[in-house]
Amino acid sequence: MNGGCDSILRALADPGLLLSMDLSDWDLFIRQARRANLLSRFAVMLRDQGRLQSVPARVRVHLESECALADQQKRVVEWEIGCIRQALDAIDVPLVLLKGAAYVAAALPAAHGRRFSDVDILVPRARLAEVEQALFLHGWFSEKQDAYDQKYYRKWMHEIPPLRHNQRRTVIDVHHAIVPRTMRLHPDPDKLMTSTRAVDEDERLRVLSPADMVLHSAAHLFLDGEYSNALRDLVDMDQLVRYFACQEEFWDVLLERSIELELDGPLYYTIHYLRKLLGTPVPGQLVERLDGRPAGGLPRRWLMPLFDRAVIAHHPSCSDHLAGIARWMLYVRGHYLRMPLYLLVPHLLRKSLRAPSGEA
Amino acid sequence: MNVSDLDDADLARRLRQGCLFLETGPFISRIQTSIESVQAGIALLYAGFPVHDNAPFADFHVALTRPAGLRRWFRPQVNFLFDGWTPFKPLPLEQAFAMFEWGMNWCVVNHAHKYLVLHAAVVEKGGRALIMPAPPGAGKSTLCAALVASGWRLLSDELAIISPDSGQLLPLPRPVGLKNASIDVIRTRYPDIAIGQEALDTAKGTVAHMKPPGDSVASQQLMAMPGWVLFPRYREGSALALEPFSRAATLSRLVGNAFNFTVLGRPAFECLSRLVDDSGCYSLEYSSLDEALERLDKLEVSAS
Amino acid sequence: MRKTVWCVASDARLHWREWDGEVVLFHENSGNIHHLNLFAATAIRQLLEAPADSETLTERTASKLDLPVDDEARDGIEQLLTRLKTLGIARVAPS
Amino acid sequence: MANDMDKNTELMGDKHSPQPARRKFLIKSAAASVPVILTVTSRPAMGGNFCTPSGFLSGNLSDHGDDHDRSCNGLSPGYWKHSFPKQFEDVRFSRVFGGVWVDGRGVPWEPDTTLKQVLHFRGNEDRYRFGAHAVAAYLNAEHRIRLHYPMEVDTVIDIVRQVLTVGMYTDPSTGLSMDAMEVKEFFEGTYH
Repeated sequence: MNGGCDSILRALADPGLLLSMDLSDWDLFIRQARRANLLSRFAVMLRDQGRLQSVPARVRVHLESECALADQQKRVVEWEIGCIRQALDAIDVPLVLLKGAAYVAAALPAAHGRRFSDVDILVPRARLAEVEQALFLHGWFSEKQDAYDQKYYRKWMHEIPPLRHNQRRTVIDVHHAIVPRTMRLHPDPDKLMTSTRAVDEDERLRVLSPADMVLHSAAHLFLDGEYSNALRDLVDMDQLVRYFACQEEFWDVLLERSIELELDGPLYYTIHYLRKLLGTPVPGQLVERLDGRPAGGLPRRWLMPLFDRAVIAHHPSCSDHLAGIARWMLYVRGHYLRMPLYLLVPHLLRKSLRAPSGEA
Repeated sequence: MNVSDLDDADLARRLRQGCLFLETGPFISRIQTSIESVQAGIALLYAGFPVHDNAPFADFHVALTRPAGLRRWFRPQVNFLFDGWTPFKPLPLEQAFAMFEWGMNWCVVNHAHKYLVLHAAVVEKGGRALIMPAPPGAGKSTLCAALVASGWRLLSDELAIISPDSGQLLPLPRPVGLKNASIDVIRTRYPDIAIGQEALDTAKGTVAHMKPPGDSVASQQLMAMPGWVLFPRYREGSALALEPFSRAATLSRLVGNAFNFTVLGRPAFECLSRLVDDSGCYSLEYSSLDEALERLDKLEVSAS
Repeated sequence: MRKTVWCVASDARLHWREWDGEVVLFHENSGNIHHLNLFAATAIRQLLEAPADSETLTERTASKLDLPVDDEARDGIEQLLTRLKTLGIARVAPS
Repeated sequence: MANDMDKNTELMGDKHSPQPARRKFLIKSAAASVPVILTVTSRPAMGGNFCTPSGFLSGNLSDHGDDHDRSCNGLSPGYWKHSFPKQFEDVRFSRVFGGVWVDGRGVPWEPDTTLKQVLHFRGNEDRYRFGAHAVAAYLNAEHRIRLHYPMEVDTVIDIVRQVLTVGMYTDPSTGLSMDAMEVKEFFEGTYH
């Protein structure tokens, strides 16, 4: 395991370590945490523990800046949720929130100091067209003007192209399933819908059940093939399971549900990395039963070395020369799981020709 | 120790090895580049700024590098890196120093949310700051450069950095950006002030930077209280007109020019409201720089 | 629009500043800033005091500013309420 | 988008209304029972790099945003009033939308009122300025590709025509209905 990344992982496991760091430790830590989108989580944690004052002044400026950003993002997500509700209430569709927005709405510790990019919502597939039109009339327009992208999203993905609010410039991802439709695994979205929980009195604002929340995040991390926010997603899940573990049958329901939704593969890798990187307490019995599960898809001994590098490669100091290759291979796997082979190659060619990063 | 205390070879070495720790206003930046034009620009325009030997903590880690591959020879380019990450597309190599200045502004605007940061020029006289919010093309940078060259202290030509709790303005007196015609205007009026190499055909036309006055740089830790908010508008052939400007419209415009108003939220609203309460708010239409400078020299602290 | 009763959103956090008959309203929930004339500001303050339908709000606002209650005022208030709904400041009062 | 706030619509005019002096009149017109709201909208891009560079601050630094996703850049009545496209010079409002709108007191316009004239109407000649915004939305749709405008011409015409005939637009797929003021608000939301 590359030593460079220790400072974040050790600090995640034992936040007290932060107070024993000197200025040069902080210099590396701030940069690594910022890149992993976790700096605001540490900043908010230190503020809530009243420990910001014991951090060196020049460092504290950055932590206070991150606290301001975290507080703002929570306000923004709450306001967005209100605006989306206005549109969906008008057509009598309950609003099911996913990922970050759900953690905020349900006031879970996973929301504390979290950085958001978009708001993810889940709607019944049968009412997708109505939802898109209602959002349109409330000012959200589809950004992907490119015909190919539109077709790709609607045919192969579990969501329609992102919608951006034209005045506030904020983005919604409207999902009708939590895993792409054509994925070789088929978790049934209706099962998710029926087990959602209300988070407000009139029961129109809902989130997934605890087990489904964890499994959705696990599926997103270990199936989609996108690892720039891997450590943040793992920290989310660490916070979720620590919080839900107090519920009596949480772990058993989580395992049963993962088998029922065919997501025991992603759960296996999630539990593995939570224990290995974050020291998350997980009952031994669950670990054994998961180890005993057949590894659907590619063998674990192939994927493990790829995940090892991809999950922590968010900063130059943490990634070795193979990290880039590992992330690329997992990106291809993400698409392989979602698209038939005869479409996969042209799609990847098209994407690489239009790669957004600063090519010449 | 300042940049001027380093001979060119030592400065170039530190920049090449990425261990030049430059202190500008409240920030220490660790800078790495092997591009000569940037090294020359820093040597010329950052002479008075303090340099630290191996500071253990730097607020910003920036680098300007030349992308590998074909681009090294064919239409060479430059990349701005923030801690190894490229937030922007590369630019032609000739614009390297301009990209350095733009990138440094970007670092502050995105990572200094302890402060409220406005897009505005700020100069100071008699302990009070004159804030000029800046719709593009209003002639703000020429007026700011002229004020500074004629005795006002430079706090910043682009970034008004306000501490929300004290309401004070923090200086960041980096080189003053000049565009197109204003480069010649300043060069002819103030021939002895150093102006950096011109970068041609950027999206904003030709860009060059004026060296900030030594005493502004020397007092870069000295904060200032707000005195006036001024909306300048250069209009060919217009008569000089300094008019009181609606305070409500001033507050609304200040918010419109803020980079991180919503990040700070209510404290930003309270801070700007106090600023408007305590400042004289004016619009200034002018066509003659001399008239404008003369009129602004006579601004008294408003007895609001 | 006649009979709909409007109110300011219960969770709205509004902060006011006024100089020489011009008002700035900061709506903290959305982060928006509104520069208002006296007519718009008075109408919002009246609605804050008590929910009202558009006709009642027109009368209360006009009388506060001793303006006539005419079509221009009615149209003005109706448009204002529609805009306040889009901005998330006002809502149709729960019946 | 260089900052997180952007000045846009005002209730009784629009962003591009000409000189600040006219706005000063509007704001000061406490006497007239005309509400004026100049809104500076919060645009808090979430995610890491919230302050994407723009022209004035960062020269010509442009981020790696995928070039294909341009936001919708509809233009306001004020813009079209000052740069009215030649080919629509004497096109009549009723020929495009199949009917006319009304003035401040509900009196229908002259049948041959042109699109361009509508843009020059004042508040009491174009109730709620619905006509002006209908014209702007129509012209935006006609330049749909260049502006990345999210509506086709016939969608705009259908919406306006329903308001002109029954005073209400009802969306077929959702059943949502919007009166003239709400349609105007919707059109305003499509401007940049």
